[in-house]
Amino acid sequence: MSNLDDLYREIILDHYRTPRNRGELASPPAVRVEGFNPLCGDELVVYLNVDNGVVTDIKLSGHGCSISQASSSMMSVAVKGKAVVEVHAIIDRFKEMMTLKERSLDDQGEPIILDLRTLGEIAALAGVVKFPVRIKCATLAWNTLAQALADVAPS
Amino acid sequence: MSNLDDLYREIILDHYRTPRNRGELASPPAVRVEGFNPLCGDELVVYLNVDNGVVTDIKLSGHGCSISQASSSMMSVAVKGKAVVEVHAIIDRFKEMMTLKERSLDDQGEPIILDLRTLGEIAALAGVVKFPVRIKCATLAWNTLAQALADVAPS
Amino acid sequence: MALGEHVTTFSARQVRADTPMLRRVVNGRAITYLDSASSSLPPRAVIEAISRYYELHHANVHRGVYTTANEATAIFEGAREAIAAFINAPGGADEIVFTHGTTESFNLIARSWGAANLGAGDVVLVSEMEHHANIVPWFQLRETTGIEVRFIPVTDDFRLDLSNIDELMRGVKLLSVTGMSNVLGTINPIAELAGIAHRHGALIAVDAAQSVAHLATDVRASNVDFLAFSGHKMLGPTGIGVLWARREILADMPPFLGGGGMILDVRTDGYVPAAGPTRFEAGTPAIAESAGLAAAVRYLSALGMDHVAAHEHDLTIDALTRLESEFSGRVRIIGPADAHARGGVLSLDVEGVHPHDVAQILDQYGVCVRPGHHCAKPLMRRFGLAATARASFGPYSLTSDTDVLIEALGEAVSLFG
Amino acid sequence: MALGEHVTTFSARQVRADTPMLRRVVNGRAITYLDSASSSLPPRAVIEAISRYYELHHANVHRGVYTTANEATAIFEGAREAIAAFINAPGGADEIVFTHGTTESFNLIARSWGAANLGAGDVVLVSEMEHHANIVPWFQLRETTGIEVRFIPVTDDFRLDLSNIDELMRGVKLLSVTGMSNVLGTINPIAELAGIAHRHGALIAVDAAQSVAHLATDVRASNVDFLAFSGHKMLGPTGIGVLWARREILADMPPFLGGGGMILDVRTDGYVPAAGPTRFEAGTPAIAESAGLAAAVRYLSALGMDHVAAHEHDLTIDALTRLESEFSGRVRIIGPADAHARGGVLSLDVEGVHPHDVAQILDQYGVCVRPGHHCAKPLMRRFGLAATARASFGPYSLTSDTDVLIEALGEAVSLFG
Ligand SMILES: Cc1ncc(COP(=O)(O)O)c(C=O)c1O
Ligand SMILES: Cc1ncc(COP(=O)(O)O)c(C=O)c1O
Repeated sequence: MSNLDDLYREIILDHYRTPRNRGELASPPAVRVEGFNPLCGDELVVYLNVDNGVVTDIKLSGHGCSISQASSSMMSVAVKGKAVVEVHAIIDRFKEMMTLKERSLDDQGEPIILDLRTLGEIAALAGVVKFPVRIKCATLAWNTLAQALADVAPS
Repeated sequence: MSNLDDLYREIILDHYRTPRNRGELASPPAVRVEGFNPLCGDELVVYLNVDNGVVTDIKLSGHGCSISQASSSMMSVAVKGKAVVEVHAIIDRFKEMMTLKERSLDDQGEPIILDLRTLGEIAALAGVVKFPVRIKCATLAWNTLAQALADVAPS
Repeated sequence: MALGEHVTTFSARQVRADTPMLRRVVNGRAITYLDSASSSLPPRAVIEAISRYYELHHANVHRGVYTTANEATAIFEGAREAIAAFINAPGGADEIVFTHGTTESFNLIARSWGAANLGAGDVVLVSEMEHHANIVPWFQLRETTGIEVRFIPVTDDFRLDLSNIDELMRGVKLLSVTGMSNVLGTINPIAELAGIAHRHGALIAVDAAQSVAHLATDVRASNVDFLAFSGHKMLGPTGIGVLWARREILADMPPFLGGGGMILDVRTDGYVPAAGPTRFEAGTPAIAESAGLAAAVRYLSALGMDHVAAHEHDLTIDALTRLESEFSGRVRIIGPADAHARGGVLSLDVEGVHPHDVAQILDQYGVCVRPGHHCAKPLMRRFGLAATARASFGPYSLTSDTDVLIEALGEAVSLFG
Repeated sequence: MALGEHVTTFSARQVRADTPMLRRVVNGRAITYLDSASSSLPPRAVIEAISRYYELHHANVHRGVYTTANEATAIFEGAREAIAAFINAPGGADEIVFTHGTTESFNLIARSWGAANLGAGDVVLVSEMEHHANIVPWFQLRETTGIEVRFIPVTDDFRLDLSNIDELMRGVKLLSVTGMSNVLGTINPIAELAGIAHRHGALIAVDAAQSVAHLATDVRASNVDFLAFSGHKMLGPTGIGVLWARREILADMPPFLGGGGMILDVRTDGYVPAAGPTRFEAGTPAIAESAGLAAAVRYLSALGMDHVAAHEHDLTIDALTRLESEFSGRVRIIGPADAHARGGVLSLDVEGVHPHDVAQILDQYGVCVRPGHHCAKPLMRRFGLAATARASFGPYSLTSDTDVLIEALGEAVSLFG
């Protein structure tokens, strides 16, 4: 079942079993955004505090499969304490990873090399692209986060 | 095209080209009933005068294909001047002829012999049963007549 | 009944051999199809009836005079007769309205019969175990008419809670319930419910989407008023379904959708609707699908619905027992634990493993189960679940399918250990 | 364009060879199929796409995780993309709503967009040459909202009478017209009408049931707002159709039918509809049919719609000329006499012979033509006709079909002499 090993990396199962940053933040001042995956019923609530262009705190509640739970947990770790501009960059890189799907060559026929190191442990989610239906599970957290950032009142 | 000859007997074409009893009757006293074949758009109006249990006059208007027109024309000839009880008997015999369809043996396996002579020239419509979609054309006039008889106020 | 009793007249192995999809190999394993509650796998006879229709008889129905148009019409109207016989419709083919599925059938009941007969304060009584197809149309009708939509609760052991039914029936004009739950497998006492409804002067509609493919259906014996089902869940094609209703009820129902076929006359200032089932069948109907559905009904009739039911009952007892003994509580069944009055639908809750992950892992073994809320969110909420992984049987299922299911579930349990 | 020009890239003989129904023998004669305006004959590729789907990929779509459910979903969503490309939808697949046919598509426009956007006194402008599918839904909407349904007249030479169009457009919120008449063959100036509608602040819906199979369709170029068509008229299967609408319009439309698939959430006290085309697709959709329709679209694209149009144009010119010269006026064509802006639909009025009889006699020669009002009663009334006998071409038609038509018409004329 080598395929399954690509999907269910140990680090993913660890985040699923022991999710980080679970809980709620008082809202306001925190921004609160709900994400929803109608296909599998996954629900995620992101609470976000941004001060002076920095994500000072993030909490998550809701429920979902291992991929959506692990992805949101890893996301929270990756963005907490980061500047909003940096968070946007991480979101972009994550989404890029998720759209590679079966493509391994770029338009010029060169192999696509994504520098997964810049994503840290989030790179463990790269295996999800082999399971197209699960991509929505992995991206739910990130789309919800992007929505939350958009909802932060311009300072 | 022997099949067609079964359908389009000369007497049928004659009634189609020269329909009998076309026109209208003042209503009241005449009963006026509309018949309609939604499949082909045929429309028939039957005007019926019944006095003392006798069909004293009948007129027809409307439009339709050769079969429905010929059938109504032949019907008007067959029933005009007849007692209502007799008319019911003719209707029954006509309907019996139209339901024979592909059946040629009765339940006991005996050949069904319908005495077409009692139907007079109407018997020419027997060939219609080989063309099941046209049966509705042939019966339209008779169903409308039955409706008109039902509408005649009981004397 | 033991498996052996049916072996002479019914052979699940033969059904399997008749079903092309079951030759599929998935992820290196022979397919183990356990998703018949979602959609069943048609036998070759159904697929060929459709092809043969398109190759030899295709034409638009009605109003045709030429030979192939008559053939197509005969096929289409013949399907109505086959279906009427299959459910023992008292009024025959005139009571069979072709829709595009159970969902459209319920929308038809709501918007035609419902809009004409229900007003503010009238109650439609459904149950907590209904599929959305038998909930949302009533909510939509509520928006325009102000009806009340009331729910029969479900007991902790996954049955309709009828303890308070006379109270619940107050003001009810229509009782609309499923014959068999697509999540729990629960088989509801339809004849009894029909008696209750009629005693309270209400009509009863039955969602037979699940039951019609797994139990013998007899609308005359159960004395119901409306019955809705889908072709694709009874070995038939997608794109077609049925609404059966008593002739007297259909006769008084106003049209549903508007267009060709459902009219007697159209003028620039109005229209006159047609009589009979065609009043509800606007536009060119699902003709090829009717040929396929008739073939499915003939196929099921040849198997014998009682044999199908008994076979699936045996599979269910076997699976319930083995799932319990293999996983000693780590795999919980969301549905009646005893096999009494339940069908072959097994909603699994695997401790510590999300249904989505269960289904993903099972797929690696070629096992097809469906994760999700199964379009029954009120029921999921009732039991505090977001989703289950549902395995369900069909006439082609064998105990060897349960073997593979158990093998694959073992992997899921150990991976998430 | 002359036939010769297309011969290198388009071969009607090849299409004929690809079409199983055209091997039929009827009443001892090879079939002469001249009823494509009613329903077209699918090529083998379409029939096989359906069989292949049922044999290899069948599963319910959406919410599936297992391999074959993903395959079925990919086929279904892939069909949306193929269709979006075929009509050049600016917003791509998200603008393609699967319905069960043109009729359902118009009901959807009326009951979703119409009910939400139209009120008493608002006008829907249709034309006298519309099919009932684009009339009755508006009459039904009138019953509930009090809108006005107004008709663009048809001229004596069978065209839309646009001489007074600015007057007719007063109060119009939606102009809803056919791209090509299924009785007259008239091709309407859709891009021009779109300009008129938009200039008056109205939207435009196009009934493309006929046009989509016989002319290239480009919703971006014609700048329309809604487009409706049926699979079975474009070499595809029965039981499926399409509603295309601009993304912004679809986004604001409330749901149509209720049930599974079209919701985000259902509670016992209400529901939240889904976004995107699925909001309008309640219940299990026509999955196998989507595979067939995608195959039809690919097949037509490979032929090239411009070649199809040119071929049928040539056939129409030839038939118009020969019918005129053979019967010197005894066979009248109800439709434009010149081939300019008209398609291959020939409604025949044979002097002294009722259309029903024409069709019956032609059937003896294996010729399939349809008698009747063709679901366009207001148009029939306009021209004082109860019915016509309609012959219509498809991409597989040949001038030899016209030969047999003329031979059989000769018999009809002489029999009724
Ligand atoms: C112009 C036109 N509109 C609408 C329709 C209705 O299509 P369907 O019956 O497939 O819904 C037809 C076909 O009969 C048609 O020719
Ligand atoms: C109990 C029940 N009702 C209704 C439906 C809806 O059927 P369809 O999607 O074929 O309209 C289903 C199937 O999903 C079902 O299981």
